[in-house]
Amino acid sequence: MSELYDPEEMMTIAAARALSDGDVCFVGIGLPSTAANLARLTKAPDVVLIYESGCIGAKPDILPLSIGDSELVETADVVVSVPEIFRYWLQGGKVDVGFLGAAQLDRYGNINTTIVGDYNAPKVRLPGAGGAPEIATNSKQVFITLKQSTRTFVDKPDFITSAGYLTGGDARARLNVPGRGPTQVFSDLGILQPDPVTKELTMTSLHPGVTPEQAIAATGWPLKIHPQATVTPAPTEIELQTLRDMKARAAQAHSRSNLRAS
Amino acid sequence: MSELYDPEEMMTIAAARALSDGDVCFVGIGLPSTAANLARLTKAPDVVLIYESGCIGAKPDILPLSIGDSELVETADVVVSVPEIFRYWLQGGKVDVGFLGAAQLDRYGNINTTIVGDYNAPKVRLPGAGGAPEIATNSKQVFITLKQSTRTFVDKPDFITSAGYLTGGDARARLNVPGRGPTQVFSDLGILQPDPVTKELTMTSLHPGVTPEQAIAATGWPLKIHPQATVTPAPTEIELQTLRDMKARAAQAHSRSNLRAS
Amino acid sequence: MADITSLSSAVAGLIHDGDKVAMEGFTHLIPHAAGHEIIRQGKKDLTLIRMTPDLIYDQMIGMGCAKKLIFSWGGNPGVGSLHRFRDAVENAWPRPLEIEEHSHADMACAYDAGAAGLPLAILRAHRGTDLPKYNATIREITCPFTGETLVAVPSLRPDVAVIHAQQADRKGNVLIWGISGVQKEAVLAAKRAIVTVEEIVDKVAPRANSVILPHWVVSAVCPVPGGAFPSYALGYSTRGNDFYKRWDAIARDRDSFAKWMTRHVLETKDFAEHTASLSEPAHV
Amino acid sequence: MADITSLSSAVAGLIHDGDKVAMEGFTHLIPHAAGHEIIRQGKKDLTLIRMTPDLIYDQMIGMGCAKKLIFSWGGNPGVGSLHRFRDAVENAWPRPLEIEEHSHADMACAYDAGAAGLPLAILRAHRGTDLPKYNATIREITCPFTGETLVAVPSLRPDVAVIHAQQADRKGNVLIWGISGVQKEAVLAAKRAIVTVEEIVDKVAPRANSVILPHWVVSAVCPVPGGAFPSYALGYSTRGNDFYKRWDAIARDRDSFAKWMTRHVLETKDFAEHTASLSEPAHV
Repeated sequence: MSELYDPEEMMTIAAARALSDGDVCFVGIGLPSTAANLARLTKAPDVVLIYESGCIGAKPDILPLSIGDSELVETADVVVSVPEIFRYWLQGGKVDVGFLGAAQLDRYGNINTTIVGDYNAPKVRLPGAGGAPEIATNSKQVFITLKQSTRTFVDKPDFITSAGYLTGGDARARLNVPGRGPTQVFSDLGILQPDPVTKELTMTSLHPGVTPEQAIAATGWPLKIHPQATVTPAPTEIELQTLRDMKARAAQAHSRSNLRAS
Repeated sequence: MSELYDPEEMMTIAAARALSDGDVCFVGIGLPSTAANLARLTKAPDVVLIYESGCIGAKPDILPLSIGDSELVETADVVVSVPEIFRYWLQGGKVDVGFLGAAQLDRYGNINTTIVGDYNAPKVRLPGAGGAPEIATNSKQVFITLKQSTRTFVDKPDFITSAGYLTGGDARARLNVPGRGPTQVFSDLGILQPDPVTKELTMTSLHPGVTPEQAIAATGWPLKIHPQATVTPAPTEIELQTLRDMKARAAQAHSRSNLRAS
Repeated sequence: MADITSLSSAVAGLIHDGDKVAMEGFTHLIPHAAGHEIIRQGKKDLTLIRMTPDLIYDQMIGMGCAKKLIFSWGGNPGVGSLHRFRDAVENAWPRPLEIEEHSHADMACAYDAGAAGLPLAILRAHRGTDLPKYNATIREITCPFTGETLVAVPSLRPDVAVIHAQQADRKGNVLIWGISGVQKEAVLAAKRAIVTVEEIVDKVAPRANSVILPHWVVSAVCPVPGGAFPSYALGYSTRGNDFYKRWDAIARDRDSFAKWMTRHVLETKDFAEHTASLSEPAHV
Repeated sequence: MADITSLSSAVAGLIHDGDKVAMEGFTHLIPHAAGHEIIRQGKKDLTLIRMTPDLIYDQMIGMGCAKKLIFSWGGNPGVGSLHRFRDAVENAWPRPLEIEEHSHADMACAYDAGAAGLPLAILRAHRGTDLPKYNATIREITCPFTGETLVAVPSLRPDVAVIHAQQADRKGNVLIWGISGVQKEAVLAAKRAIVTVEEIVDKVAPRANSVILPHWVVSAVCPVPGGAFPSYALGYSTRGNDFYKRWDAIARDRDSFAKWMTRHVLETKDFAEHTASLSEPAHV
């Protein structure tokens, strides 16, 4: 059974494993939220989840479709205003891990969620920054989850929405950007980590059955595979079952029609 | 009966009369709080009282001894943090009337509650600024209540804690100080208002039985009595009774010993 | 004291063509009914302000109400793009839309500064990002104590704030509970404020995670039960997640969007009729 | 996760001579018990920070614990002067006390900025007053958008924040309700935080006008029932207004102050003994 899982499940489970119990995690919606809650329901029951809607210590039983689902409020330790979440909790230095998704990622962990093409004459207008730029800089470290393809892992993004290591090396430090930056990237093919010196994202683990060639082919820059790259342990029975149960509950809840009888 | 009242009662009643129904009033503790609550219990039932402890819309039945008595919390429409009271409500421009007491007042309505003597070698160290400097500048207008004597109505205060009209004339405007400043001062002898041009506090009303000579003798600067100075209407039966009932309730409550049985 | 009045008269009297209008709501309590009324009354040249423009701004933009959008995240949460917003930005349809783009952090601070009566907000933001190259309102300021370079943004001072809340009392004191987003700041920062509410009650009482807006900071209170749909009001309704998903198909195409807006907004006289119309078999 | 421990061990372990200590409480929830324990342990050279230093700071100053006071209003609320504070400032007794004086508005903003991780706060304050002449930390800063000159003050970042609260749960999540003053900001701005509580409960639940401090921003939680007296804890006790009045006579004279402190603080082992000692006929 733990043989039969899809790459997205592996990606989410790998990301969940990276969270430690007690971490204070500022969670973006979508894959990051799924991974963070999987961690909470498996190895890290005391992980503290913060959503930008102001929910601190949320413990959703049903995965939220939006960062403001009632499930988050009803399970939170406390709900604060949006200015407070960004001022006291994120900028105030209370967040251990910022957990982000992305539309495009480059080799230095810089994220684009703003635009494809020219800003003033865009080919594709993406949603924009949201909380990401300050999550990326005011969290102690950043995790990123993103499916790996030449469309998403790009050589040169059209826009830097959220700072990774910028041009690499000590560029981030030179610009006095707080926070360590992206320490781990979880894709459907494996795990990438920044080279300690150049800060270039390097494949340090490949998911079971994934070849270096596949990973290189799915990357828009000449991807380096770490010489000691490991194989990601396959999902356990429990990880997989917990993840699938969560998603089933969510799918069922979110397709309910919510028209009020007025 | 309404003949038998003391000067402090007249002072408080005169101050209470100056508040209009619906005014949003930022209230200092002591005489201002007494006057504002008297107004609320007589002519201005819908006056909104804000205390710097964060209580908005307090309707105390028992006059508070401190700005944080539980009576204020339990009767408030809402209680907010102290930073919020000063940022959103006072600096945010929501206050119609700032109601202040003082230790010393000069002819231009400048207030000293900081020091007597030299700041670095004080003769008397007073409590200091508290909320007054910003109440005096961020309220649309300011009322002041203070017993009149050469010790309190001084020619030159040793320290300006809260700005009135500074050196008079358009000095306040030239310094770009927001708010109209002190528009009325209520003493135990009468009511003073700033001259429209010079901004010098001038006696525009004398309480019943008070002579111009008395007022002049009780003032540390050459006090001007307005040629059309009126006589303050004596307290009404209701004003006096309401004030005395309030004070009786307070005296009784505040002398209760509150040692806990532990 | 706030007027307790109908939404149509509040919108007619308090929102003028060309106004800067902040209709806030962070997933929860989004004032959809008020947005529909603005569309029905054909308000024009509005500068729309909102951290998270979603379906209701997609509708207002698609109907040509807006000349400018000030925002920090423009998408259909958990679903994808706002197609009318994209069509306006990418193809200037139905009219060109000027955009002023921020991050959540700087926009939340700009509302906070507006509520606090300050001309600017300062924060630690945008380091290493491209946004300041395209938004001249994001400036730098130096701390006189530490020499640190921080970001300064102008405070937000809307002409009108529009929000939806659970309750108001008969004086117009407003009670919100659950996620309150930046609604309090938006109302305190604005010159005028319209609040649609689920119901009018005798007494509003603060409770866990609640915000009270005194009647004297509110211009108009308008009872509109369910007026946040497909957003929700905690304690009254649940989020129409299904509708958010269905909107993707409706808004993707200009014609289907126009047909939907005509039938379900322009041809309905108020939000009750609108909601009823959504139950028609015709609709999906 | 916060340690749930005794006040004496929390003070011994978390407060060091020379620390910047913010013991906040705005009339309500003043941490008197913690102040007594600091006196009993003979902490020295503290920089005491508080908007409204009252009796407990009068006691700590009179006992020589403080080398500096950062404050905005130093009095006995509704009663008059703090005689030990005055004696220190006017006569350097028992030791010289350096003072850094602010207004409530700028100090509240400085805590807010500290909690927000900023090096400075900006506000519209002190125009036309003398205070900036005597406090070099009150500077001017110019708005890059409007040109308005505003006040800048450095943010407050205490080494230790000490507060009293009504409840904590067994993990150390803290619940405050009623007037919460600047306690939340003080705790979030500080490196370490000690919270004395009326009681430990199984679950803390947010309620009207309440503040929750998650256990992971608190270093130590110490059960001290009545630990705010003569201040109060809403729902547990009422303010000892009578004691505030009686303190005036006790503190006016150096000897009566010393006698009182010896008998009621130094010779009592904890706050329970202190409170009991106050009921002795001896005491007035």
